[in-house]
Amino acid sequence: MASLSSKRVYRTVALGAITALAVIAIAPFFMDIYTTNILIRAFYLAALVMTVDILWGYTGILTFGQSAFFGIGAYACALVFTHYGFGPLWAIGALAIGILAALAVAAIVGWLAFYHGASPLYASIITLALPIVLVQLIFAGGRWTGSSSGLSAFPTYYWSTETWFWIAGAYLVLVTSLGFLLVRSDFGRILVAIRENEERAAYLGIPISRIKTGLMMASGAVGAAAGFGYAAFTNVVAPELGDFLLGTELLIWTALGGRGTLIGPVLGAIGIDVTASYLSGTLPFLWKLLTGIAFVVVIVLLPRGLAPILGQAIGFVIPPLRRKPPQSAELVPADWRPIAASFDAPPLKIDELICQYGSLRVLTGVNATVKGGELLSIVGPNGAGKTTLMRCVSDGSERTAGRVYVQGVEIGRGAPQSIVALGVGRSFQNTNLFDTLTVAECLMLARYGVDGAPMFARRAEIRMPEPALDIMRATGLDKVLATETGSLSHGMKRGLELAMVLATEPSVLLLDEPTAGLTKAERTAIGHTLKRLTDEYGLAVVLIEHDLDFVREISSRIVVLHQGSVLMEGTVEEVVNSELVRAVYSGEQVEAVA
Amino acid sequence: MSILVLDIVTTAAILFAVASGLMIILGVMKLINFAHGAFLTVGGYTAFLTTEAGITPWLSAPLAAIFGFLAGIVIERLVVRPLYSRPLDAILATWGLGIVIGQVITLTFGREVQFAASPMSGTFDFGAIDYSAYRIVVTLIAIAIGIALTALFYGTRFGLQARAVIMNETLARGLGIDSGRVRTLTFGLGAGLACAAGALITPLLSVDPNMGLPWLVNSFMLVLVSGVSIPSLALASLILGGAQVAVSTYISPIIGGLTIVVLAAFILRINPRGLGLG
Amino acid sequence: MSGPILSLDEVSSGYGAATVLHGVSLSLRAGEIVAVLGKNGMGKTTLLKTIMGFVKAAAGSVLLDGAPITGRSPHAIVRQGVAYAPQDYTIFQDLTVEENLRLGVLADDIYRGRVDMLGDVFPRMLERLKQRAGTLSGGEQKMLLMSRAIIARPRIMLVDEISEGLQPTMIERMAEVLRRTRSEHGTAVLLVEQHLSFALSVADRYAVLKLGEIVDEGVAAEGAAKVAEHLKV
Amino acid sequence: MKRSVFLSLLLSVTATAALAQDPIKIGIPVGLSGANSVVAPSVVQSAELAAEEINAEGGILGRPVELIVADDGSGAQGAQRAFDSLVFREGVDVLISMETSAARNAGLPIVNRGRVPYIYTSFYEGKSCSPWMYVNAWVPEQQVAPIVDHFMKEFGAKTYFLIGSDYAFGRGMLEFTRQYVEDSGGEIVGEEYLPMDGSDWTAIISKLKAANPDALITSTAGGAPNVTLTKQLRAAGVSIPYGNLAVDEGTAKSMGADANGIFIAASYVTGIDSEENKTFLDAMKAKFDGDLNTPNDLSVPQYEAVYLYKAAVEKAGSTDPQAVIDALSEVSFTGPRGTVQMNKQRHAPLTMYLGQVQEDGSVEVIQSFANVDPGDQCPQLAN
Repeated sequence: MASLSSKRVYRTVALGAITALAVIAIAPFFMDIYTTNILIRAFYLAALVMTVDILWGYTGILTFGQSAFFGIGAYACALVFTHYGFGPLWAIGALAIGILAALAVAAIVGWLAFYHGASPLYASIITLALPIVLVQLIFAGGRWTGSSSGLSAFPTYYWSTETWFWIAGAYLVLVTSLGFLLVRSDFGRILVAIRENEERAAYLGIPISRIKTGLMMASGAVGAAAGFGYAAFTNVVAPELGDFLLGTELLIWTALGGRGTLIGPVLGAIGIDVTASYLSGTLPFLWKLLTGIAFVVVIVLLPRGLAPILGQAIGFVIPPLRRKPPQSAELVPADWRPIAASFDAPPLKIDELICQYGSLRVLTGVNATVKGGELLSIVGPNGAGKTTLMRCVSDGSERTAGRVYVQGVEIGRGAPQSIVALGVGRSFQNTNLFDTLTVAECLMLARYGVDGAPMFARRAEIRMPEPALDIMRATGLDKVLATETGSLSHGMKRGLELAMVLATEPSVLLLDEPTAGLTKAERTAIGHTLKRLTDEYGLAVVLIEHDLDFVREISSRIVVLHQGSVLMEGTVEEVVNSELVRAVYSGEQVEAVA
Repeated sequence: MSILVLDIVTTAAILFAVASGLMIILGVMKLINFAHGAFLTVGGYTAFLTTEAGITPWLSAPLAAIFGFLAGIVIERLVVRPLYSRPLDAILATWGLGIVIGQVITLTFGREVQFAASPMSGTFDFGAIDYSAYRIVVTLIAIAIGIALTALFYGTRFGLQARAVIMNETLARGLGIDSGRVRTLTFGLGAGLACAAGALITPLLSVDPNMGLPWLVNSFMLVLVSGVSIPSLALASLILGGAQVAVSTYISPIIGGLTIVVLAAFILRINPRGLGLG
Repeated sequence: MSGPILSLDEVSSGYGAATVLHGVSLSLRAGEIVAVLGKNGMGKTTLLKTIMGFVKAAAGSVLLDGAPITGRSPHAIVRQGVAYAPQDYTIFQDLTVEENLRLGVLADDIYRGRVDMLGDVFPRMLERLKQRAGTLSGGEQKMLLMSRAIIARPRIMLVDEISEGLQPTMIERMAEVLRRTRSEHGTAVLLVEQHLSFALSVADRYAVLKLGEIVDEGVAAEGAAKVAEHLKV
Repeated sequence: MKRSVFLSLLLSVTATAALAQDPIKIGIPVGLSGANSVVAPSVVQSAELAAEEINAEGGILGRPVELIVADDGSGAQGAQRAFDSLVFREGVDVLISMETSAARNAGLPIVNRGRVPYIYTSFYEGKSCSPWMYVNAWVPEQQVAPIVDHFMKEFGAKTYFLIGSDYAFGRGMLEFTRQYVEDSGGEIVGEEYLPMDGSDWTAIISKLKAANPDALITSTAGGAPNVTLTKQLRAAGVSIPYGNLAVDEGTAKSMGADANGIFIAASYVTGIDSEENKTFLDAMKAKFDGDLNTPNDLSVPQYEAVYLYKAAVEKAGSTDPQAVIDALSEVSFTGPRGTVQMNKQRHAPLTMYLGQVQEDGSVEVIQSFANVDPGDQCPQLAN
């Protein structure tokens, strides 16, 4: 069920790929052998740069180590051909070894760098260490790896330069097309979501670590294959093919070309490498100086690189290249069955929860149980620990002590996405969503846990649970599916937030001030939906709210939190009529009343 | 055995001196300065120019510190300031800056190895063993740097303001602290320290346009593992530097060269806060 | 003094696309205490942040001594004699009490000259100078917050919900301190509060903020009933 | 570019039917940037002198000589660009270059594809072979022996400690040294390497002191590692006989007091007392004056190689690559280093000089060894 927009992407990519292949097919006849040679190498490097752009430009993983995979592929070729054998089977075997080695290394890098809670800086450190370690291994390899001299003149296919040009060109077109489909697919939108707001993506149940590691592995394989081709063509491998300096150079090319545009870095790599070949021979230091200056200027002043500027210019000339406003998928109702209220264990049970930051104890032993079909409101003054309570329930690494059970399962130290998988949905107080994604894309994102996301296509339909659709209609979101969320009104953002959480089909819903700053009509609509979720769908809802009027209308029970502990728990009437609560809210003495 | 201890202590001291400038910048500005290696190189060339001018080599590190401080202030205004909200881009921009500095040095002084005079040569005798006098002196200077930094951060108003900015920048600004000025001064201080360290290690090294680069990654790792505090940087230098010396001595200097990087990566994987003491 | 030392003229501000304050006008004369009252989420804190320059005013202007300070950075505004006591326990938890207090003034010798004046208002602070601020009790942390503001001897003090979470005796003490600071140093105070009786007992005038707009203004002594209506749960 | 141009480029590569007035193009890929950039200028200068002299004498076969210099970045990737550019874009008749082993290895496949004679003029770790390549500089077999022999005879050194940079040259030289020392009845008591960009020799020096050998032989990467090692050795008070296989006269000079007493073995030092050397040095001074980069063991072979190529072309009667390759082993040239002929499996027997660095940085020749044989370098390439 590929969507219209998916078909359009296919058509664009096919058109682009065919054009590029045609150019590549005839180009060698119009170029001198020197330029052809340079371009072959540039093509392989461009394929590598493309993977850097997917990792860094799209997903936000700043990698210094992509060169290592190139080196691994190149050395697989050289080592096998030099020491073991040469022939079609050996070649395939060597390629397979290179790719497998790259996959294994990438998996280790992923395990090290992308665990839950790892800072982006730490991931960069690991990718920085990777080429350094690899190059030292090559140096230490003595005659086997050729040490610093590298290996050369091993048997290889002495095909004509044109043949190599076609192979390299076809490879680049192939991987770039796949890359293009990937970033334009629903899955590609998930990558952007990770870049924009990794934490929020995790709370929508997206397995960040797995996706990043998988992406690293795929990039590693593409890079290794490129390295293999490079080595087979040039007949030379040297440690610098896998070193840190090449790794940083890839970043420079990506930045200059325009990160997050895919085509920019690819063309940038080709352009810069070819220019370097012509200029650096005569002006080696000046060339490096100019590249360095250009790099600093682009990073500081033009973080999106040169591609968008050129792209706009070209867009006027060649209309198909101009980016059309994204065509949106349609919403269709999902079949979300109400939850049977026959659980032995309550959907949410909080047991002696303690949370402490340094010497500041925010929660001091909170107990609460929420049953299916129940809406529990948590009220209390600022700083009472309400939001912290939500955080401790939805991220296993947050609490200091105590236990939290979801559907009877202890959450342990699980990452947000694993708690989402248990059926917990959490909405946030701030309305900071994924600014460059459209409303439809955000919803698709939220459905990842239920429906997955196609890698190379866009869906025509997004399935949404009925209550989520209600919210969308009430806030007018259903009319603006193709709008980027950054430009939505406050009310729409809040509505989208709630719709996204509902799209994950939770059984426990944690809502942090969902109605703050909303109009009366919007509040009423949300109140109705919440009521419906508990009454019809049997959800357990926990609501943080300041507006006692709103709380009174929809709550089954109310918990009053004050200075990190439960001050009072009771029915709506009990709490609202309580002297104690009135005192807390008007700031009068609490201890005396209690 | 006593040589091993001396090797470990002096190596740790050198690492501490080299990494301290990077740490200060990271601590206050939350920014990884990848031009750190280039700053070390600038320090080396300051020492070279000091020698050329016939000034006593003891003055090369202070002169480098002054030059680095001034250059750091200019660089902070031009390159670093727009990037506070983009920490990963700051890494890249400072890396690019490092390339630019390296090439300017190359175009000015040429690629070749230059020589700076050493303030002292020969060895100290410790009974059974004799040991490089300059390494002992560098160790003492590194300890002095550590004490001076501690005094600066815990004994002066600037230090108090810098720590306030580290802990809660918004609050600090609300109390009338010009956090922009604190950052500028900090970057200058970090750059000055890096240049001084470059001048300091020059008698043990050669002066060439790439001299700082090998130190960059190790310093970076030490600073991250230390979790940004002066005593824990000293501790990290001692532990990781000690591991490097031990591995170099008992296993292989080649693996020794990787020790800090690999060990740091694993320490951070196990505990993202590193060895932080506070 | 004739004109107001601090005034807001049709100020609108907010975060990104979300506007929180809609054309707020307000003035504070020298030595005057004005309470801004309102429920949570009505824009009270944003109002103070806008005056301090943390939040950029999208429209209108903030005037200090009649001269616009809109667009100035917070530290420059502090240097003109404004002290800010933010909401919650906003002290440097990992610094000592003394270090927190030193940060309240613009130079260490000023601190040395003034620290003793705390003996009159919060003697407990002087006993705990070397203690880490994070280890103080909640009430003591509030005292520190207030001490830090008054040691600056500002012309204008912006105080954000100082009564929150405090016992009545402490709240009374805070009121006392505010009155005293005003009478001894002529400090004008802009007080943001939810605590009605406390706010009205110290303030000369009041203003009620609702959904980012001032819906009521008046003399504190006469406003109790009206304000209570506005703040009704 | 059009295909016709591409064809004409190919033609010029084979260059059989070139016009008499066409210059003979000599390609010089060299490390203008990167590790070799320190010596590269001197290499280029000596080639320029050779070309000027030859052109003043009427060129080669009546054709003027033209030099085309390209930066190889001292590494594999840059070398590929430089060789590609020279062979396929410029269509040079011959490549004469001093380069790193990595750059040479990267260039060789291009040389083979382009079928261009290639004279390699840098000393190296040995055993690099190609039907299109000749080498006129020394290999371990020629350099190590003088130092070890001298240490054994003069100092009675029996135990040796070896220190190197972990790369092909460092390892290759020390591998041979170990063999040679052991064959000569000595003993290796330690062999340690540091990564190529390593600059902290602390642990290795401590091991050296603990092993307490009679003599030390080092083979590091040129430039920085060499300097840092020497400085740190001196700082640590190491004063045993010290042979450095990687230091050249110029570096030794600039190291000053730290280099004092170091033994080096080279096929060229400026102090060689011969008519040819004097003439050469005078001509260099006259041509470059204040810009002169001191001639050295890397630049002089470059100068001589240009003359060796001239002799080969004249013997072959054309620049036909195969004919030139055949002729190269049969011609000789007497230059600053004495008479050089590349007739031993594409390598050349050389006169080697054992020198010791003096306090003022100058190198005093202690002994010379005539016609030291390069040994078996490329047995599969019959001469």
